Amino acid sequence: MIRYAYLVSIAIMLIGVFGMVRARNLVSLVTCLSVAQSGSYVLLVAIGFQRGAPAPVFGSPASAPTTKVTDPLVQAMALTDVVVSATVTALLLALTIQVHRTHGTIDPDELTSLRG
Amino acid sequence: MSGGRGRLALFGVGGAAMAVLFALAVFALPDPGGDQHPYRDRAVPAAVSHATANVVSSVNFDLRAMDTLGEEAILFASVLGVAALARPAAGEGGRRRVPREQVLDAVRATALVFFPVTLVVGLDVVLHGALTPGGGFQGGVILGTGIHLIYMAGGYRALLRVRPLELFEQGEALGMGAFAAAGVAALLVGGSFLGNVVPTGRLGTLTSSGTVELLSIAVGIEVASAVVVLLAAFLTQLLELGGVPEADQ
Amino acid sequence: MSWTDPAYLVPAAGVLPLTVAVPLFAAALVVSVHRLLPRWALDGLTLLSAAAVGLMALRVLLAAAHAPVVAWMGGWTPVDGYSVGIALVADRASGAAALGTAALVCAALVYGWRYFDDIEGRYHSLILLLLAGMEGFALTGDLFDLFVFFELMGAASYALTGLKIEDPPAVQGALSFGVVNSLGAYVGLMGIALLYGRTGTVTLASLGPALSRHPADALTVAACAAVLTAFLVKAAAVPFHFWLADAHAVAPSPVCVLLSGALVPLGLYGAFRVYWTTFSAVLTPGHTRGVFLALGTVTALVGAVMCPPQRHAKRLLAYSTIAHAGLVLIAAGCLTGLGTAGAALYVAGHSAVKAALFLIVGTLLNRYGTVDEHDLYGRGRDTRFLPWLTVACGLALAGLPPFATALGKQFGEEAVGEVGSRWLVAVFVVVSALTGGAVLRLAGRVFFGFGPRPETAVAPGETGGAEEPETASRTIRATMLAPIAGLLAGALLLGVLPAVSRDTGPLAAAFTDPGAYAAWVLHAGPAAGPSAGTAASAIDSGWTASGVGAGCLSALLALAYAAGALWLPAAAHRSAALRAAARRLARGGGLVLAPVRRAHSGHVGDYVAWLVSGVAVLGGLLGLAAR
Amino acid sequence: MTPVEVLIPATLTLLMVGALAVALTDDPARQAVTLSAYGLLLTVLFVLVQAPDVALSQVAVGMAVVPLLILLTIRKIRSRR
Repeated sequence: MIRYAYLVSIAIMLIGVFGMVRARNLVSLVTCLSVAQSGSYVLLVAIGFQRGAPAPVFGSPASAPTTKVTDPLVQAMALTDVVVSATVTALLLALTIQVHRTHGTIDPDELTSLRG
Repeated sequence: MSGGRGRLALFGVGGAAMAVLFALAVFALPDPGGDQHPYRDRAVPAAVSHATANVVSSVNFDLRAMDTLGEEAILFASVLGVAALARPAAGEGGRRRVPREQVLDAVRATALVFFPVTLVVGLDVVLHGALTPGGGFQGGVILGTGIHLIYMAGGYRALLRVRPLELFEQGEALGMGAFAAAGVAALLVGGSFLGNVVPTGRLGTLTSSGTVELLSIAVGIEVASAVVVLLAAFLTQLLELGGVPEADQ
Repeated sequence: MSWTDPAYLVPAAGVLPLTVAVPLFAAALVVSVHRLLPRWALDGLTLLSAAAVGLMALRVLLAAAHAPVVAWMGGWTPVDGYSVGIALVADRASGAAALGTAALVCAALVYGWRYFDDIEGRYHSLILLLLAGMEGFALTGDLFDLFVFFELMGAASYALTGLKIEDPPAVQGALSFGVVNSLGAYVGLMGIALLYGRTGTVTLASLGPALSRHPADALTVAACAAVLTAFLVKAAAVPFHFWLADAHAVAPSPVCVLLSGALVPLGLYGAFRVYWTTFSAVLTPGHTRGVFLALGTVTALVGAVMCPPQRHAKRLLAYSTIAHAGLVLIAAGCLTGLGTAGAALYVAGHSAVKAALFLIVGTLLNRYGTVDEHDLYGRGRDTRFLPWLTVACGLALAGLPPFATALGKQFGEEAVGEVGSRWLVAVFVVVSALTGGAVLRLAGRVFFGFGPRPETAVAPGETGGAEEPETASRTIRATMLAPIAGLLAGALLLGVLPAVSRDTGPLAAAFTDPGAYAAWVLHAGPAAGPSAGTAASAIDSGWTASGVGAGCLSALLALAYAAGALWLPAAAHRSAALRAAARRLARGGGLVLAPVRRAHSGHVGDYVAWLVSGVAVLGGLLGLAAR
Repeated sequence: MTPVEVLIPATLTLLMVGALAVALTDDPARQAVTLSAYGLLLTVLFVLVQAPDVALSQVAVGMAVVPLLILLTIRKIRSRR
């Protein structure tokens, strides 16, 4: 079951990259970049999974601390990853707006000002 | 490369090889879903020793607070970057104007009902990050997006009134600066950067986890403000500069 | 400990995290007060913070010369050799990287004094955030933290690259830069996840021992390929390099200094730091050397082939950065102490020279409103110091002794001989002659008006150099000349001071000894038993006759190339035999050049496809080598 | 078999379909919508594998903020044509 999750994470990453390669539009390209990255969340969280173990939170309802929980580090890493993905996407979208303003197009095939 | 076909062929070959490589690699990972998690086995007692009930928050704000410092800096840099990149270009500044728009009563009512609820939920998530799932980041995003319900309720002009942008820029800087300063303060008091030096209480109470709570609040302030500044940059681009979108006319 | 001991007043382990915290705090402060302060105060505050970081890095480096400085964040020191926390580690290599970066930031800030008028302190804040990211990246001892600071450097640098939003190539270059680098980082993160899944740790010092409990299998190879990809994208190794020319050629000049002078070297540093601490015990140097040497050679040659045909001066410099990154990859890729020492010196010298060159071109842009070599023909004759500074930079880039580039190259050439690939010396000589020669040709045309007046129309498939000037004033200020001269002097001093070449040996020996690194980080003491590190004694020899000879040879070849490029076309005009020879040469060159040039299409989708196939090739080569 | 052991593979399969749907959508405005749905699937997965902290941030960021930014960008770009 979890091995399937590992394979799915690789598939998602490559599907995202496939979307980037075939994108006819920079907005699509940036969207697909965030899909490609979501592959890494899936891999991280799957690595930290343990059958039958609850989340590593002993708050409400207060439960006795036990080490039989899912791995907190991969979750913290995935959390950081989500933040990074969102902020980088925002930055790239802002650049896309400026590319459109200066070039009049966001089709990568027509953006030919940088060659050779 | 000549055209899309060459590009897709290159990706096809490379991507297939990469897929095989990684698929072989994940089959070498030990016991999927098993109980071999050495970091967890040490992180849970470490979190409990600092009376932090949410171990993920403990990792984020105590054990590996350095990562979170970097993460907040990434957010800060990106929002600054967006603000710098989406600034009015030469010739765009003169056309600044604020559009008027009509809002449907049903939308207005719904948004007004949800607005206080969202703020309360957001605050709750920020404050209880050490106890329950969530924390400064998640709560901050809820708060930052929640404010934009005003846009749905009263239009852009109403949003501008409840959203003094300069205040939120200050909030962003405050959150970032406070996180760094808290790290230095811990260094001066306890001898280690970003150390958890505030005395800790009993596991499961709101103020038990020392600096985990404080750093979470700093992050909450920064993230909420950052989301507002970020959306403001895009909204200004859309509504104040250049042409009016067809849908709004 | 006496009160005169600086360690008593400022413990180095306490200073270590401040190199990150101070610029972050200053960045927040700048954003908070930028509306209240006049421009000079903002400039001053930023420069002061960067200088403070430089002093702290110096303090740490001096302490690291005795023993590595290790600081566990939050006080989570290791228990039984395992820690749940993050360590910042300054050994000689990371300390030197931290110091060099801070120095470059200072140079860029002095040059950028009163630069950019309409961005309200955001430039200052972004530079400080970039500095914090670079310091954290250099000093962290944790693989995931490395990724976090990698992304911080990335986010700040994408924004800085696209800062000139009026300039169409600038925003497009920044976008390609952001897309390719982010994708590289995400691939690297997959590798980090694989490593964590196997070993249960992300502490660099623990990763090596934990990983070596398993044989080299698909997981090790895939993780190594993935993690190296992230760093090699930043270091612009072929085929991950395409974004670099697009981004470095369009960024504002002070930012170019940091992109070419600091980020590329840090990418190389990260790749080899992670290789040595994590993978070297499983994918041993003997097996993997060939992969790095092949990668470095291809990178150096592609850069050297693409560099001279450029007439956009910043693009020319950008391709030359790729070529030199390839040379560093060759030197460090020997995976010996000597090679690492050579790479360290070469990186230091090259960063200073390349930074100076970008500032020179930036000055030309401000004065004449273009960086097109053909448009600039003879126009630089009215400047006083720039011509000679440019010539000196060109010769330093070509590897003329006693610049540090030449000493680094000498070590590198000795290192490739040591590992039985002596023919790579030719690559060093040819690549530095071509890239240095291209700069000399530029200097000859622009400042001395040598050769006939070149064609100014831009042919299709060629990138011209019209660009927005970056400041309103056309005068060359002292604050612009001083950093150029200072950087060049730095490159000279690093090559001349005997202390530098003496200390490079221990630096390299410590860098290539994962056992000693792990012992210092996890057990706060030297490794028990004999060190597995490479002998450092061979390195303290300093200059040798053959090294000086090779350096002079490539400098002469560079001069010859420049003279040929400037006068040969005119001479060929007069003689039929020469004309035919030149035509044949051009046709032959075109056969090699045309496909390589076509690959640099400016199409971001192409770059993404190349990146993916690069990961596959890297993985395949490492897999073959591991067998 | 517990329900979770069925739900996780099912969600993973849907996730792959969702990723393909995003990658194969050509109209960016529709892509923002599929991305939001894809974000929902990711959230469900995170809840199922006992990662509530990640799930919460994925809800806030992946389903709301990022698709919103994409929509704003598209409208801005269309308004100029």
